[in-house]
Amino acid sequence: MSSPTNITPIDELAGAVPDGAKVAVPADYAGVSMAATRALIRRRVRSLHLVGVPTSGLQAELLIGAGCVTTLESSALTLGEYGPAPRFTKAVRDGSIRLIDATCPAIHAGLQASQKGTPFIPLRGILGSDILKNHPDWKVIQNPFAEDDDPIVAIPAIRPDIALFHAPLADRDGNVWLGRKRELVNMTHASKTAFVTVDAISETSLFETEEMAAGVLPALYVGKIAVAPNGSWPLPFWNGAQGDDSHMRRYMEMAASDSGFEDYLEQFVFGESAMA
Amino acid sequence: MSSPTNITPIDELAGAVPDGAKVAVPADYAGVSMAATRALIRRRVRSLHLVGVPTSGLQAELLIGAGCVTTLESSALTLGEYGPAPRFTKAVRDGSIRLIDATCPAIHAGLQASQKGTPFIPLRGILGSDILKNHPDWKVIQNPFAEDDDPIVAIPAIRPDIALFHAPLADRDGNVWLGRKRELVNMTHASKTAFVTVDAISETSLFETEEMAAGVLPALYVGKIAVAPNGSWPLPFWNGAQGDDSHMRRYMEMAASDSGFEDYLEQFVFGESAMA
Amino acid sequence: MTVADEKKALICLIAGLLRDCNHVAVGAASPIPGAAALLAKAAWGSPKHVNILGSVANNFFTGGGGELFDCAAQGRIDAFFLGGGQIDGKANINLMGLGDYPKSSPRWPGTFGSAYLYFLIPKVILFREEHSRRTLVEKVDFISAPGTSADHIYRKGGPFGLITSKAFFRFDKDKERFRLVSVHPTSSLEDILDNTGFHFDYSEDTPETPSPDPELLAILDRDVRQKVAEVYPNFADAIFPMTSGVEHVK
Amino acid sequence: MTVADEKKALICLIAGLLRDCNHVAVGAASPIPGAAALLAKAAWGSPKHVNILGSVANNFFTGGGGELFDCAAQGRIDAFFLGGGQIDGKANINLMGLGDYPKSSPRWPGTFGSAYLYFLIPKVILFREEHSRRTLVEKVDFISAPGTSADHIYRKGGPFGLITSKAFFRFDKDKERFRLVSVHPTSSLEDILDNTGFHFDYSEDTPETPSPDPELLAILDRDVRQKVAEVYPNFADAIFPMTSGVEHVK
Repeated sequence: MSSPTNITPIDELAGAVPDGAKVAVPADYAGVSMAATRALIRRRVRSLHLVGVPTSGLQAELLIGAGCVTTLESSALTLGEYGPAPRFTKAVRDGSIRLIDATCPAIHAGLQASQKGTPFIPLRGILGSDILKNHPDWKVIQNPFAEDDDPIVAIPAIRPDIALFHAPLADRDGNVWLGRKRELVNMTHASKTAFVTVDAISETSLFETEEMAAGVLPALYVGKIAVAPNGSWPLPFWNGAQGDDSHMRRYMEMAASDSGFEDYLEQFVFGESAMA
Repeated sequence: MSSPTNITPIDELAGAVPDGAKVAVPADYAGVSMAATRALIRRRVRSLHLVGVPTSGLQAELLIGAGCVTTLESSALTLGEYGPAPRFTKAVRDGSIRLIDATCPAIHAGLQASQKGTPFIPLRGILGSDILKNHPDWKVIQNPFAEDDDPIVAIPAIRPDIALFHAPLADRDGNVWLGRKRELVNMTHASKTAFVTVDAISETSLFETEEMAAGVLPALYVGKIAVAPNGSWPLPFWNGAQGDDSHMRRYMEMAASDSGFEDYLEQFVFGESAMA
Repeated sequence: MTVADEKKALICLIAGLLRDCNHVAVGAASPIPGAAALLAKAAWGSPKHVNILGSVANNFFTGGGGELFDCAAQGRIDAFFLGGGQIDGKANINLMGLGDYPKSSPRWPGTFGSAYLYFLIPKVILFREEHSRRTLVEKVDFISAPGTSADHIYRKGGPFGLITSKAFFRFDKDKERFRLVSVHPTSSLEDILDNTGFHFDYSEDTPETPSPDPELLAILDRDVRQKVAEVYPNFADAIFPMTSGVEHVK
Repeated sequence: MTVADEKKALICLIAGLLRDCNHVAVGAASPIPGAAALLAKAAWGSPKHVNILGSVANNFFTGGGGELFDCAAQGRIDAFFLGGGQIDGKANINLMGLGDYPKSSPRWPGTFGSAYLYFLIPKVILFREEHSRRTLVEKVDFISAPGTSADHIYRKGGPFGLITSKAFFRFDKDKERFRLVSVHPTSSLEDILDNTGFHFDYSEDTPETPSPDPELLAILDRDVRQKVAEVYPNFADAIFPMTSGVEHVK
């Protein structure tokens, strides 16, 4: 339905992410575009407002370490079993990034509010938590349908400029297949556009069967697509590779120091060929 | 994951719908269980509160005509090109059913509120419409995030007792495949349980491939399943049959009079074998 | 002019109004607007996205029945069509019925998504073929969706104009009135004045609606008929001769 | 008692707490609770539904990352597990970090869904193996999710109890305090009192945590090890000898 012109090289995709953009990214298990992350660091993007949907991991860690991030809005930044994320930990200690700490369903609700074009969605829970005390955007309102005192948290819409993620397939019309990772659909609907890296291009339409169609993000919502086989490396991919355990261990060692992290970037980001 | 005991004959499925139940049903194009509708009339169910998601058609028309419905909550009742629904038209003129007239996105929003366990979702539009003036449940509130006067309609949660629909497939674990008809997922999540008729039972798990899994409603949400091949007859089915045009024309003729409608029920509902 | 020619002229007229759109959504029961959207896409590649709701093959939504409404609220639908059993001079539409609600007589199907989409889609084209004092009234019996809203009401869209079998009106949001743009060749200003139940602005020398561009008509007959036939088979049978043999024509 | 035996005893203890549940959801990074849920399902067919989040093969959600939270709010999840860098005597948990937020040092990952799920899932089991004055404190530095709420706050769920490598506590909602239920065989009341930073209720003759039922242990070793190995391979390697040859065992 759209012309194939939105399939671009990955560095062009990264080049189209403006400094200061609000970028929504998925959790480490849902299809993170690490290939685009490295391309963003190579293009030396600045002042990103990252939204972890609902959390982030290595992607935010690298971008924070490389000085690309002003604000991290997320429910967590975790490297899982590898332990505390060294660059994130340092940035928090130094106060060098602004934190908007949320809770997972509130990130989803904020995106759904944007998706519905409504100013907010009220959400149960959260009351009495220190994340409510510290969150700059949430408001406690009275449930208008309750007769008694019934406070509820109103979560305002989160509208990212770009949803950025990795998926198995796109077709020549610009449709993307993402299976049951519907948080990617929600974050895309909520965002002004989506930039997607894919393992491969399908030469037949993803709408050809209803089985495939059920997992399609339509081209209408997709701004740019770049082919990046195994583009979530070194993270695992739900529809493909296992995580690269030895690389992650190497990262943890190198990122323990400022200079080690610089070496890591030099070797694995600026010298991307090392990946192959 | 669940035992196969929730696969039952269709008359047992209908028998498990209590009088007075609030039942959510899809629009005529999304997979209506006409087989279960006939079984409900046979079991002489009474006082249903039907929720058309977001509209209804022949299903509501038959149930209203057969005296099974107390309240119709919907954005429309339409038989499409066949013209005004005769039994519905008569019931409205006689004032014999209670109408809760809504607009499609408000039905979806009310179900989503229930799905999220939140008391309401605010929605743009609607202001100045006579459906707002007449709706018993909606409230106009001030957008708490706006500094100026900014009224918005708060749509309270709609929580049906049962979501009732037709789908292509279920598996032995009780999972149901419904492709990209995600309004069925939303209405099921919003309801206390789901009763589903299917064309066939899959002997392999619907979770076997990610392609199929993307269109699955998990067994957790499904209360009862009955096999009813071509169960949306005489309506069309998105994953199968065309509508039965000559039967629809026959219905329109017969239902034009009270006695003709009684004959229709006798012939096609109480004498179900006529279907085969 | 045959009935088929009149309908093709309406299709071409509407297609021209969709040329500045990226995404047009059309109901499955709206063959003329649907054919117009498919024609505009074929002729100019614009709109780029045409979504026929309720269809399986020509509907690219994958998020369920709510996606249309969310998509509109996101500002991603540029044009849509609404009709009405009654349409009044302030562009209010009535899809509910005549008489005292809730005991309407006759009762029509209901409001569908109109009370929402009318607020959120920039270019809503009112389309109602029947042009009579029965359909075009001074004041509707029931406001399914209001044509205008006070300034403080959040409203991103609304009525662009009204197309009937006799004429094309634009809606002036500031004046809250329709203005007659052109009269179709089968009608006349006098006919319009006789058969319109609401007041509207016009000039005595209102032009005739231009005949469709022959090239556009040719594209409709040649390139779009097959597509129209896929989505609206009965309608295609009525306006294209020999539709049943359409496979052989291509 | 080997480390593997201790972990198996915890699995069996937790499994017994899930027997009255229909649906238990577990995080992908929670092998002991996950193994317990799988064991309970295998032993008693109850819980009927076990959902391992973040896994592909053992996660039956199809609605995206938000489904867990919606499902909890619908009342469809009966039990869940939360941990915490700090847990205090009022069952408040801290997943955020130590010191003055936002300049936490150390900073932990963050709150995840705890601030929501703790309110909505009836049986939230706090599970933290490390039992020390560092983890079990009088008052947490940051409340990621509060253990209790005032009466007018909508709250359908909350803390059921706390399980550590040393003991099992139940939480008394009315008193807003933990009560020591049993002490694991590797510990003692004195050890508990020495290593717990919050005040709690106990009796001097608090019983020892019963040893796992041999039959349940047998089911774990025989029927559940393969399943556990699929979901938590590293963990399975640690507690089951010869896990890599597990295919041959069956």
